[in-house]
Amino acid sequence: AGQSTPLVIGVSIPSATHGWTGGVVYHANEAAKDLAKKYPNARFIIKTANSPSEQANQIQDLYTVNKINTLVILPFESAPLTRPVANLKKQGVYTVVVDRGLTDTSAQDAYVAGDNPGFGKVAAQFMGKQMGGKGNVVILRGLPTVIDNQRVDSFEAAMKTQYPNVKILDKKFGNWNRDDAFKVMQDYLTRYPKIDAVWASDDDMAVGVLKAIQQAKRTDIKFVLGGAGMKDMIKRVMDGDKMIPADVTYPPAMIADAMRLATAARSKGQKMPASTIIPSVLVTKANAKQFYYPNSPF
Amino acid sequence: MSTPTSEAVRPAKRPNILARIGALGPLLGLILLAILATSLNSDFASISNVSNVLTRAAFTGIIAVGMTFVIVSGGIDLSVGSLAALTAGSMILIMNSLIPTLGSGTSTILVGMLIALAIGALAGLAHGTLIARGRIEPFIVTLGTLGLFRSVLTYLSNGGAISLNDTLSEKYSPVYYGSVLGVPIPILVFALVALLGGLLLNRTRYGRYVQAIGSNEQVARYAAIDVTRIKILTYVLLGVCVAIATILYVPRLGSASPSTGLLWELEAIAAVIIGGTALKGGSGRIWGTVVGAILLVTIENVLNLTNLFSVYLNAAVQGVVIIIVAFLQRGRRT
Amino acid sequence: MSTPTSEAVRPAKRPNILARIGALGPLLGLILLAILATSLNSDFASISNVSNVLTRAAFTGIIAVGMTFVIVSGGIDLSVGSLAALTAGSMILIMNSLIPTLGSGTSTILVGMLIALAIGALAGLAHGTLIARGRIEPFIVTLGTLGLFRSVLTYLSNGGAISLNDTLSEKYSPVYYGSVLGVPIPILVFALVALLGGLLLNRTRYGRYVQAIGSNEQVARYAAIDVTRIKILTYVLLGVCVAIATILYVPRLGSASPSTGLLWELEAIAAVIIGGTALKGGSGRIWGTVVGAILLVTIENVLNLTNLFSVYLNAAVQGVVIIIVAFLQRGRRT
Amino acid sequence: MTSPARTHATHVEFSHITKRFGDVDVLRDVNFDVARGEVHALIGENGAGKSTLMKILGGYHSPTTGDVVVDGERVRFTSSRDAEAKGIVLIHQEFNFAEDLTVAQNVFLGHEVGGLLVNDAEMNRRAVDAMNRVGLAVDPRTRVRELSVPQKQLLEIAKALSRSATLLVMDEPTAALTPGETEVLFGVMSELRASGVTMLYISHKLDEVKRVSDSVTVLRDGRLVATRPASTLSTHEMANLMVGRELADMFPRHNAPSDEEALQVEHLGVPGWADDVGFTVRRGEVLGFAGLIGSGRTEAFEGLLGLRRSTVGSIRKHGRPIRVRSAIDAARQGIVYLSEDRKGKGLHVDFGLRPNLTLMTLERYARPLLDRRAEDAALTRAVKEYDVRASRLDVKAASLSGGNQQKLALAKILERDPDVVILDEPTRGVDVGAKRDIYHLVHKLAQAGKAVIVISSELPELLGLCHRLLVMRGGRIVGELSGNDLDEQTVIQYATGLRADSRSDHVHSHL
Ligand SMILES: Nc1ncnc2c1ncn2[C@@H]1O[C@H](COP(=O)(O)OP(=O)(O)OP(=O)(O)O)[C@@H](O)[C@H]1O
Ligand SMILES: Nc1ncnc2c1ncn2[C@@H]1O[C@H](COP(=O)(O)OP(=O)(O)OP(=O)(O)O)[C@@H](O)[C@H]1O
Ligand SMILES: [Mg+2]
Ligand SMILES: [Mg+2]
Repeated sequence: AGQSTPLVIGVSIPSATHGWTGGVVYHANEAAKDLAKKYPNARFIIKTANSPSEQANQIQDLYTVNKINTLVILPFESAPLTRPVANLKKQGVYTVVVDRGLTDTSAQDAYVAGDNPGFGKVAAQFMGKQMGGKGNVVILRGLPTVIDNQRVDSFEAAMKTQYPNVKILDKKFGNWNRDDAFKVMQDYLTRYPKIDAVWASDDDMAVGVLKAIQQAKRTDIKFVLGGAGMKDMIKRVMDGDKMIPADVTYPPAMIADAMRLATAARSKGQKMPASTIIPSVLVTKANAKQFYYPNSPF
Repeated sequence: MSTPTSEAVRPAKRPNILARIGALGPLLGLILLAILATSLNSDFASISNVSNVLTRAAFTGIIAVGMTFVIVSGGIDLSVGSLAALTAGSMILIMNSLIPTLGSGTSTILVGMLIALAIGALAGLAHGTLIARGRIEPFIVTLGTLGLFRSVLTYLSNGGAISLNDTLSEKYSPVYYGSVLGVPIPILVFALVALLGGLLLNRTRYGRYVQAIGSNEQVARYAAIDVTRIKILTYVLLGVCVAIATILYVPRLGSASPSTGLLWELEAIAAVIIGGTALKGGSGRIWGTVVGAILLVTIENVLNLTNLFSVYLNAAVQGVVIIIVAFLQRGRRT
Repeated sequence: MSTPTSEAVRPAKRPNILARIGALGPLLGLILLAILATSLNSDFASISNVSNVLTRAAFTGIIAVGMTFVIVSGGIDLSVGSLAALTAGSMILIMNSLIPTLGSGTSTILVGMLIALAIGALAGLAHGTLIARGRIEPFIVTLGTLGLFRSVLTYLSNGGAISLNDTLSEKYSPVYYGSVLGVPIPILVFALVALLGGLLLNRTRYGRYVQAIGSNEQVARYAAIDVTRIKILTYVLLGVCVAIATILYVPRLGSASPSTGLLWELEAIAAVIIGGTALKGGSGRIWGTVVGAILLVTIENVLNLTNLFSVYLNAAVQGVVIIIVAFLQRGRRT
Repeated sequence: MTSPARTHATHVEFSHITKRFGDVDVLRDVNFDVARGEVHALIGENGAGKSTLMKILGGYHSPTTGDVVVDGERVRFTSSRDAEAKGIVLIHQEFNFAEDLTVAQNVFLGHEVGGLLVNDAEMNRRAVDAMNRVGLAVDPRTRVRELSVPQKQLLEIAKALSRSATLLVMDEPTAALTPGETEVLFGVMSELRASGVTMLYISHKLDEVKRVSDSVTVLRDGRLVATRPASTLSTHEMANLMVGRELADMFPRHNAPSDEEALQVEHLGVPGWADDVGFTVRRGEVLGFAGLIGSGRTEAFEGLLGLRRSTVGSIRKHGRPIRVRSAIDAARQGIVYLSEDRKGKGLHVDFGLRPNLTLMTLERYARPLLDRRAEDAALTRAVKEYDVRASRLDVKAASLSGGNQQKLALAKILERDPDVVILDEPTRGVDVGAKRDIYHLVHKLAQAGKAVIVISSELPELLGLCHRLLVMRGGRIVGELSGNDLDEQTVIQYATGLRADSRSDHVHSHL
């Protein structure tokens, strides 16, 4: 139906404050360039936000002023953006929500997401196996958010049921930040004389964790598992680094996938599948090449 | 005493034009920005956009009005964003828990609002008491509670979000989304708060005392002003303003999370200072604060409406504009 | 005529014991905290932990020494964290790009360091000039550059991380990880900066003028002190301190990202104020700042070493401890 | 002082000096010469432009038109440093201290001793030397914030003396000093004079002017009235030249106080300052407090008002016991206090005149919003009543001349219509005409049944004004004089400890 009306697609994402969101911003911009070539009828407006309320403002502006008819949004947080997105949907904007599901699914037309519980579960399964089913693990969590809760909860649940002899010593916040992870790891090392493995749960934090271990010259830690698929980490997996035997994906490129799916469907006036889940995959030496994007900042 | 005055006292003269332009600096900045924005995107001047901008300015604007009192009295409050988050969270939890007894109607919402006001006032009372009676630097006290309040909210929400019950949310939503005679309610409340704030600061004893304390606390003490009480009251007032802003904010997003109100303190303080109130206290103006708050939101809005700069540079543009506006009204130092 | 001299010919009294304890407040707080920490986890007192704590304190500590000058002179700088991030990013980019010409050896690193110092000094010069000559509130200027610097870094890094070349990283790493006579280099540098800062503030004309300006700018002008120049210099000095901290920081992780240096400004300012320097300027003490910086890191360390509270409440505990320490040294108001 | 060292060469010449602030002419075509080595007094009413002229000489202001000629050379100072290079040093009427710095650091601010590192030990030593010259003995490491007003005044003088001046300008150096300190200062002045230093001396104490100066220049309303040799002028003539009319009876006739006690204080103690102070003042009585600097008068009354930590046995007002824990309580009880520290405790110098005047009586203008028109009316009335001379009514208090600030401060506390008025150095920096007005005002208050307590360092003022006089020394009341006992020598003997009463029975015997 909408062949002649131009497709104005607003893309709203959190601003780049750490590696993963940096990757999101990068992939969104790349995809926009790409898609604009492929679909001359489509126009993309990308906005980044520093907080949920700023993001709510932004999508309001995208509608009132930029007159978007499709919104692809990676919400800063789920709950606070549910109403604003629902509001836009009510005004007739086609809403595609990425990664962080809204608390009310009727507020969205389509959902493209990574798999947070899967992320935790895959990590737990790999670590349990790698450790031979026993040993001590410390966890670095991200920021206090629903995502983080889902990952950690499912990690702990999987570990408990499948590898009950793996002991989780502590889980403190590293804020998805290299420096904070460095400090927390330093203190873990002071506190626990024997740690077998670290679930850094994020590749940025893994960087800090590795440095802290290196500095303390501790040899008890056999490996560190990060997550998200940062290129440096994938490279180390590819190169067979002993400390980084694997990674678990949570690709920031999912924003690009969502934009592609949305543009393809909307330019033909079609609907997207209600839900597209991009699974979290275990990256090992064997398949690492597939996940390596040397040009991405992340 | 009845010596005849040797020199007839001349009537008060208006300050000269340059000084006036200086005083109007932020307004000038806002007008320039609006002209620029309209030329970049004519939709800027649309009623719906202007109303969006003003509605958004309402939150930090209302807080900034309270902050003006604190700053004029010589204090500072870094915790307002955290307090807003904590207030929103507690308010939602309590309203949700009241549904079984009070039902999901107006009475629950009213109780929620009262509780929000009470929390704000109590937090202000605690700040004021520690600062004025405990004689601790306001910067430190409110830096401490900045962490404290947000932490407690994170604890209450278990790191996630606290969401308002759907039915309640529906009932409550007109407080943010509704309008009276075409004017959105948050704008009306903002205008009311600003008006009352302006009257209070410039036309009441309390406001005069606040200025006197900020200008010279010692002199105020010697003039039999109850410095402790007035200072505590400024923090209570600010707490109440935070509560009012929160009451308007909750229906907008229907939830509170550890990131609610993040950096509002910087925005509120910036609005006050851009508006021409000196950080060291002694004097200030509410209308300046209002203009400052609107200006800050407008910069963001203009950035959203246009694609002049890389998204990475948003904060850079904001920073530069803020400095330029401050420059326009600078130098009333003697 | 020879009327007897006044009663003012009486020696002024030494400050009493209570006031002296007040001055030692932060140190007392630190000692109490250390005792508590050791009793909770004996590893706290281990050499390696103490050395970790001090090394971490070095970054914000060095910045806080510079911040002490700015605050004593009556200013403030909110942008130090952003400046650190920008400096780190630019330094890494430039060093990486120098490898083809200068090789990946000491000379590249030295050039990188010089560039970091230049960036820090230039940023400080810009701040100082806008503040002292442009007569804009320091709060506003540095709030503006807070956004500006971080934005530029994000732009440079495309939102991701900027990583130092591996070989260079290897060569550079002793600057952070190395030690002299068992003392980690960052601690040595921190000690040196603090020592020089202390001398500069208390034993040189420059330091004296900084205090005089913060105490009463008009009087300083009357004493024919070049207020503008001295003020600008405080910001330059702080910029250089930020650069030194960054030079030590870069080898730690070998990278810079938009989250580098986040909230360092709050930590640095808090260290200064906890250390007993008044936010309104006029007087301050470097040793207090050093204790303040160590205290802040120690609180975090203790929280990591123990499991007394829900992790969600970390910031709450920090907040409460900060307020208590400030309370211990409060009330030297007259 | 006669003038052996006097040479007749002109040291400084003011040539057609005009100064405008905004659209107000503060100085108009002022011309006169100051001879080398003389003590040249500059007198005039409050706001006549004396301080402004001296600030021009000191390099703090530049003249709008006209020139300052020093040693025959036209000078254009851009800062005080330029003036100091010519040996011109100014002691300001208002103190100029960085209060957070120590005594020695202030004395040497901008002139630090030492190389790369400043030599604090040496500066402390030299500061002590400079202070010794004016009889001030405080630890050079004390923060200036902790000094009392008179100590600060002495320190200002010491600071100026530490610079090697060839021309020393003293703007009301004795306004805050007691006769003892004043004598010390005069001693220093004659030493300086003997060594050939020219001095410009501003004072409202005309008998001092008569005593120390060689020539006298009178300014009125920004214009030069006359320059005359001091020997040809009596103080009476000086006063007449200043105000441009005849001034009769400085002190009004005393009415007899009533027998009703207004305020009775027992066992007032201020730790470190005052001990066991007790007194009674009756309605209609003017009670004076004399004493040297440091005798604790100011602190005792600040303690009484709850403005510093203190202990008190009992306070009765009109016979009823009352509690005064703060200035608020005091004001509620109808007791007000005028601080000797105008700038630091008396006035909001950054505020306009209106908010300053009405600060203590705002409830009168709140209906419930403040009625600015009524406030303005009050200001217009007060300005007339107290003869506050301001170029405009909307200026900041800081831009009033010193004496006019004092009148405003006085007006502010009297606005409350109190029962007990405590005036600490009420005529500090006030010109002779206005002084007379204040004296008459004090008696008008007494006549209206109020009790007035006057703390003053000017003995003649106390003697002329008060029904009764208490003398303090070392924080205690050591003597009481009234009626025919009131005499200068006795007061000085009490104040300096040459004479002592067992104070308690003496004081109470009069009740
Ligand atoms: N910076 C200023 N701006 C405007 N007016 C000023 C300023 N400084 C002084 N004046 C005005 O200039 C006049 C002269 O003031 P000045 O201080 O020289 O008087 P003075 O003779 O020293 O009086 P006093 O005996 O009270 O000290 C006063 O009317 C005062 O209000
Ligand atoms: N007990 C004391 N011990 C040490 N110093 C004292 C003591 N009493 C007074 N002094 C010194 O005297 C100074 C000022 O005294 P104070 O202001 O009480 O004098 P005063 O009686 O009010 O005289 P004036 O009104 O002339 O100032 C103090 O700052 C202090 O240095
Ligand atoms: Mg004067
Ligand atoms: Mg006194």
